[in-house]
Amino acid sequence: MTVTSPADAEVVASRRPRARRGVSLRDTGPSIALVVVVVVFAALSPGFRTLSNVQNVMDAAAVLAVVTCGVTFVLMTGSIDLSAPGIMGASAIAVALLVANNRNDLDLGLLGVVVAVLLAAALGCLSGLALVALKVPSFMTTLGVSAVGLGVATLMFAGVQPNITDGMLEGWAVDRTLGLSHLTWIAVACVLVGWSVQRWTRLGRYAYAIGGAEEVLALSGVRVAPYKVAVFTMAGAFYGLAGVMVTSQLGAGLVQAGKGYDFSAITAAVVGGTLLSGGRGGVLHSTVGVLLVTVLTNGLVQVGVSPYWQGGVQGLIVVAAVAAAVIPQRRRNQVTK
Amino acid sequence: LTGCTEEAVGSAGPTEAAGACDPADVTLVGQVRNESNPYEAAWLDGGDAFAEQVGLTQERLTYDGDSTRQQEQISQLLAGDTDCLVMNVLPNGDSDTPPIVEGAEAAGAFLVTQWNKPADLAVTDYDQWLSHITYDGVASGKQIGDALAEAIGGSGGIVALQGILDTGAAKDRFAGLEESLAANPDVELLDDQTANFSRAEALEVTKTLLTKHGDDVKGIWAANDDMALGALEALQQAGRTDVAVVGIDAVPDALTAIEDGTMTATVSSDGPWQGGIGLAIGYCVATGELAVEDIADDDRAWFAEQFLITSDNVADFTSPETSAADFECSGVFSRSQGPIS
Amino acid sequence: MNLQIEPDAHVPAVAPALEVRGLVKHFPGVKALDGVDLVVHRHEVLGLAGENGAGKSTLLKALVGLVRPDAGQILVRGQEVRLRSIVDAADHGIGMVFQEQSLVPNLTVAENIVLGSEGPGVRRGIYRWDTMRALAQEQLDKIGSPVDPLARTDSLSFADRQMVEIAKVLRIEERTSHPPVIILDEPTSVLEPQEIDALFTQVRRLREFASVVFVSHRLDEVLDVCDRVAVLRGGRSVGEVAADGAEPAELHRLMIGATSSDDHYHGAAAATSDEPRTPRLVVRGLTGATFRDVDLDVHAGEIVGIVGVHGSGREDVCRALFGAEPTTAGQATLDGEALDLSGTRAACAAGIGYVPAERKTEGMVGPMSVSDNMLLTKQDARCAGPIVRPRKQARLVDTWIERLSIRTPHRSTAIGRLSGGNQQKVVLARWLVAGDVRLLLLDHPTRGLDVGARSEVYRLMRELAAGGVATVLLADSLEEAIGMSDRIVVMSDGRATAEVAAPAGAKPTPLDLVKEMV
Amino acid sequence: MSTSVLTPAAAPATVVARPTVGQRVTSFMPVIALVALLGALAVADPGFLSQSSLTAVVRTAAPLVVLAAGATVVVLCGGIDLSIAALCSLATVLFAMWLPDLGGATILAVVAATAVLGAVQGLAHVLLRIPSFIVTLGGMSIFAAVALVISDAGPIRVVDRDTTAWLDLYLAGVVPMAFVVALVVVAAISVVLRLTPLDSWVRAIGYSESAARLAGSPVDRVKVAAFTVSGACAGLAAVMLVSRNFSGSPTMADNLLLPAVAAIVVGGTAITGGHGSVWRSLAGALVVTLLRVGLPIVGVPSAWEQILYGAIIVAAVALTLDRSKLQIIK
Ligand SMILES: Nc1ncnc2c1ncn2[C@@H]1O[C@H](COP(=O)(O)OP(=O)(O)OP(=O)(O)O)[C@@H](O)[C@H]1O
Ligand SMILES: Nc1ncnc2c1ncn2[C@@H]1O[C@H](COP(=O)(O)OP(=O)(O)OP(=O)(O)O)[C@@H](O)[C@H]1O
Ligand SMILES: [Mg+2]
Ligand SMILES: [Mg+2]
Repeated sequence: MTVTSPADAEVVASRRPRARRGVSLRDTGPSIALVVVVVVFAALSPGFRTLSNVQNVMDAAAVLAVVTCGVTFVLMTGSIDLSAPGIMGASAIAVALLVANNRNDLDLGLLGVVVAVLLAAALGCLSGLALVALKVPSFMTTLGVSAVGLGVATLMFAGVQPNITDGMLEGWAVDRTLGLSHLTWIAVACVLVGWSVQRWTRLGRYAYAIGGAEEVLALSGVRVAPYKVAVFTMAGAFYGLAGVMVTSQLGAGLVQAGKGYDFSAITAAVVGGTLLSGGRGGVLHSTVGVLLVTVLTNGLVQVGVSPYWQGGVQGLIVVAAVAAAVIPQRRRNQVTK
Repeated sequence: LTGCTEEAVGSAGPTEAAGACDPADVTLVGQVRNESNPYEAAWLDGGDAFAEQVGLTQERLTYDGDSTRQQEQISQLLAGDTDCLVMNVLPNGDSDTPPIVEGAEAAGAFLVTQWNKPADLAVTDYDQWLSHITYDGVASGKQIGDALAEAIGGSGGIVALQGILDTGAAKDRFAGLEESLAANPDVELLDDQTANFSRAEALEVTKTLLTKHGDDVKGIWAANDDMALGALEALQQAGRTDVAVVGIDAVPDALTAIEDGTMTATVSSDGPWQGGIGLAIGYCVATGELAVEDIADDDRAWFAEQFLITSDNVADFTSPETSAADFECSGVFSRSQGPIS
Repeated sequence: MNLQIEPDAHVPAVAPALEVRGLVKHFPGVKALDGVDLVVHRHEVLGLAGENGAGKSTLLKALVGLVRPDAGQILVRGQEVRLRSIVDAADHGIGMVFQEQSLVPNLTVAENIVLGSEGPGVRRGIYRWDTMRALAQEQLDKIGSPVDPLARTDSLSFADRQMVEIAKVLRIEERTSHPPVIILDEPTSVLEPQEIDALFTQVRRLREFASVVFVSHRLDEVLDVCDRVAVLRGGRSVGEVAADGAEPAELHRLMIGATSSDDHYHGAAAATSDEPRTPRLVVRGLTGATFRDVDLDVHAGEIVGIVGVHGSGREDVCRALFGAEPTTAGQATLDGEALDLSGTRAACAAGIGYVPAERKTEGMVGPMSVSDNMLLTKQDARCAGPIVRPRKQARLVDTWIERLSIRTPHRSTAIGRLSGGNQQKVVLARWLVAGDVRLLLLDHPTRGLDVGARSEVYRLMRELAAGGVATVLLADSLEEAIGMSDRIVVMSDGRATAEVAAPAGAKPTPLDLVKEMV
Repeated sequence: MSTSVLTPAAAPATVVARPTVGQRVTSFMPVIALVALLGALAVADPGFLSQSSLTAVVRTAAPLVVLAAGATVVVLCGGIDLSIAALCSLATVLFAMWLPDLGGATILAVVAATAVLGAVQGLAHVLLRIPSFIVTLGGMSIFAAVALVISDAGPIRVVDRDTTAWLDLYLAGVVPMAFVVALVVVAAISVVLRLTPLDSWVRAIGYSESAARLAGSPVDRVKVAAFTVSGACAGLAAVMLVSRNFSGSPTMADNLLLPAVAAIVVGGTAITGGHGSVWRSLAGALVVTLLRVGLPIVGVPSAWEQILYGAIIVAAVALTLDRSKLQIIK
């Protein structure tokens, strides 16, 4: 027996979804933090406000932005990815050996870049496969793949530094269009591609959904495994490109090309509002995070903070930025992991 | 504490007198940070060359710049058969040397260390620690500082890229730069930052410093060649050709850069020789050709010969070769420039 | 029936839409299905009734390929099929709305509706949002839901999400030329009466072109909407009732295999004395994000129901009293002492218990054992100091497992393995174990419980009330609120707008309350 | 009263649910992985199984065991502590600096100091609601900076070795005292968890924090306690490192972060929280140590060593993780 009431219409009308207040703040928090940090540094340091320094910040952000693009998709699915150092190292050495260089007679040019990125994608794919096939958490598979990547890179390195003599690749770091180096434009393109993937493709939307409620996807008849593998593969490709970019910057292939990029990319993504638990944020959020982190690094040098303290000050500001972004939408029973 | 003893059973102290080893029983171990660095790879290759010379093979160990891992490898190594063990070790930092030395002393392995050693740790206090070899960082820091001052015409602003702050090499070299600055009062140190001996970090730091100080930067002093090469890339990207760059180590790329004229100076440190000489000293003592008591105190901790390399003499250094003669037991200390003060 | 136009004319036209023969399924320690037979005819609404843990959900999951039966046959339109996945089932025209909601919260409604079978909505991996939106709108229109297809799902109310689920399951129509079979596992347990009405309208409409399997613990509801009701008990089919003219009691007898004195809750068991007392809980001017100026008095031994439509804020008031939701103004006292509303720990210490409505995410810790879940709150207080005494705990837990007849293989079984109803009993037991609770806040405590379990919960509530516990009840239905409460507070739009006395023997009618609610 | 509707439960409520053979094996998997690895290394180099070699392994593993054990508690609560290594480095510096003044009390002082720093991170995490990943990442860089500054970026020699000399003794001549201490730490954490409601709280928080909170569990206090334990363990690990290296240095333990987390995961503890134990981390730490020292010592070339390391830790986790407790692997 159910109750029928003449008031049904009103009742229905009264429960229209209300917009949650927190949403807009959560999304704009990092951008506001970015603006604040920029304004503070600009006020403190004349060197910071120069046009050339803006160029410098953009150039410095390029590699991190590309790595973060990749890591963002993985974080969106709720997994984590620590494989950047190994994959970047492998692709950095690979590309240095494939384009014109001092170690061998290969001169594949752009094809060499493509092959290096494919190698990186294959390594990324390996993390994804280990995750879905062996059911090993991504924390471990990516840590393992990072070690494998470094090993592969060391094998290819074979004791002699490969220096590139390829004009195109060297030009990426040197030539400028509209004041920005080509590496920066590559990063901009990556962000746009990443954003489009996230917005317009099944892969991107499913990655987002996997972070939201993976079990529901399975109940809807979606096989999530291929999408997870694809996400790691795509992330690997981004790291590979980042490795190539480092090689272009340094003019040489280094095994350590990706050192430290794992944690800095994750930090950037999280600072930008991408949740580690998945299902929230995205490439644009992460890009704001990248800019925030890069501006901090640059600004602290410009302001003249002692090198001993720089890391600490940066850590403090990152924590403060996240805290400031979190406080407005804090709820009592909110889960923070 | 009942049941406790000082030592694990099995890792007994020096049981056999030095010199009792059959040359074929000697185990040669070379340990450096990693093989993904040309200088250290060349070091290990030098060790291999020496081992081949005496009909042995070298066990190559790398610890990836990780102090704890270095200690772990050493203690594992010393837990095995140590009677005729010869170790040529590059400690990761000053603080890593004492436990390695104590371990070798207790286990009776023959140890030569290079580069890093706390100043107050005396080699002569130990029997198994045969020798410590390093280059005079203050001298090399000053040499390239002077070369830089000369290259920028004796006056102008320079920036310094420091190495890993917690290493003696980084500190000595920077002290050398300060001596050079005192001698060249018109040269101004605009900024010093650390780039951790890393090419990639040097690139970023240099870019930032270039925008911070702009055209005031006339020269870049880097505490090693890797950072100098990173700085060169940054200069190239910034389109600056008027900045002089100096480094230390004489890695092949730096020599090429000096040949090209893009880099001003570096100081040689001979990796292959270092890789061979440490094993050679240990091998000579282990096989009895050299007795620890006979090694002069001055040869227990010494500066090895180094050269300032500029465009004038770079051709002499482009292909470092080790010669068998360097490793003869009678001449293992021939490159000494004197004791570490 | 028209033989000529049947597409699968080679099988007898009378072949039922879906048939199950001798289905068996073992889980570790449990025989969930023990030879179930079931027939679903075309164009009928088949009810499925049974106690908690009778195997309803397991059977239905087997029908959509989520559970692999150990033995038995499933026949779709007379042909045996082997369903390996939910996609398989959908291809055969079988779709299901799950007991626990299953939408991706951070996707749009449109994406959720077409999830897994986007069809023209995605071409070569690229989303075509316009098409997607149109596809979703088409489904939403089928059930007349006003939800915006591009709204984020987690911004919708529970009821709207339920509608979206139904819209989503109707997509299987597009996958098969045959009339689909649509399975609804306890869809009404979280809905308001008017939403249930809307749902039933849909179910009756669905019958025009599909078969529906419908599960609910509200037997009156089952008889209302279904044509026929099949009953499961202990994993076996025990009978069938034609809905026309059947009585809930008859159904119930089949379910439990014994006659019952179905006194339910309308009985006058609760004796309230008339003498004036100071209230145990006094709330004055409580204000939070979703409620304002709420005043509330609850006496010791009294059960106060709060009724209101979705969004009335009653749930948040309860949570605020338990310290799980911030308040901006107002205060509360318990037995004259000011309540510390700053956190759940303080609330527990003050003697307040809370049973949340969202059992799966908030009520229980799925992978932990029945015992751990039951003792989560009061381990320390009950079992002697800071040191846990496992044997004493075990005895205590076993006592409560028996008292509430919780159907679990063992106290160390993970609670996630139990049927929904049994899970709820464990969550309730948590506060009963504590023993020293002075105020109980029950948010839909009987959600998903079968008739027997529900009666038991009611009995417990009364027992506790008789022992002096003050209770605030957000009931599952108006009848429950009326039957259980001594007094009913009506909330709407975050304010307490009316109060209706409901003493035994002088209960208001549901209609009285609805009048107050609007 | 409507007791008549109550039917006796179909199955008696107390059937003993015996763990299946599979489940039993799963709980021993970390040990099985350890033995398998040891076997493989012994095949590669028979000398590796010697008593002195094994003694060296467990002595080496001691600080890692302690670090991992402390961080395991945080991981069980569903968080992560990335600051342990930096905190440990800082603690080595503090130890070296305080030793001349405090003498024998230095160990306690350092452990107390790191416990407080851990607690501060825990408080920042629960009060500011910042993910533990970020709080401890920030903590990591702040501790590193403080260590650099107070040590003037250099190692500090420890001349007075008496305070830590006992850690270099051997129990019964074969078991290094440092490892005994590590075992005691693991046992102590495990026993405290078992005997108190903490175990059930920690796991409840790890599996479902909101359910734990709504059941009135002291979620915030347990989490802060977890970070405190993790900090204290970092301090104790620092004492072990100092006793081994005779110095404190601002970067001494920095490279132990990933091995410590790897030890936790290799032990089979779920990185998402809830499922696992400190004993598993003990086995995990031994596996990781064997890989770190064993591979190069048995003569695997450097590049292949890294490749093998990567492959083996993944394989080890594939073995040890009890997936029946986790529906979704992220
Ligand atoms: N995955 C599983 N593992 C082990 N046992 C299970 C599992 N799923 C269900 N069971 C058991 O099978 C039996 C039937 O459960 P089922 O969920 O089908 O009951 P139900 O009739 O839907 O109950 P409710 O009305 O409470 O939802 C229960 O005893 C339950 O504990
Ligand atoms: N922080 C918030 N900001 C904005 N809206 C909120 C917030 N929290 C809850 N809401 C909205 O307010 C309503 C919550 O009301 P509540 O759940 O308390 O109602 P209820 O009467 O208890 O409903 P039910 O009958 O389902 O129990 C929901 O529509 C929800 O979307
Ligand atoms: Mg069910
Ligand atoms: Mg509600």
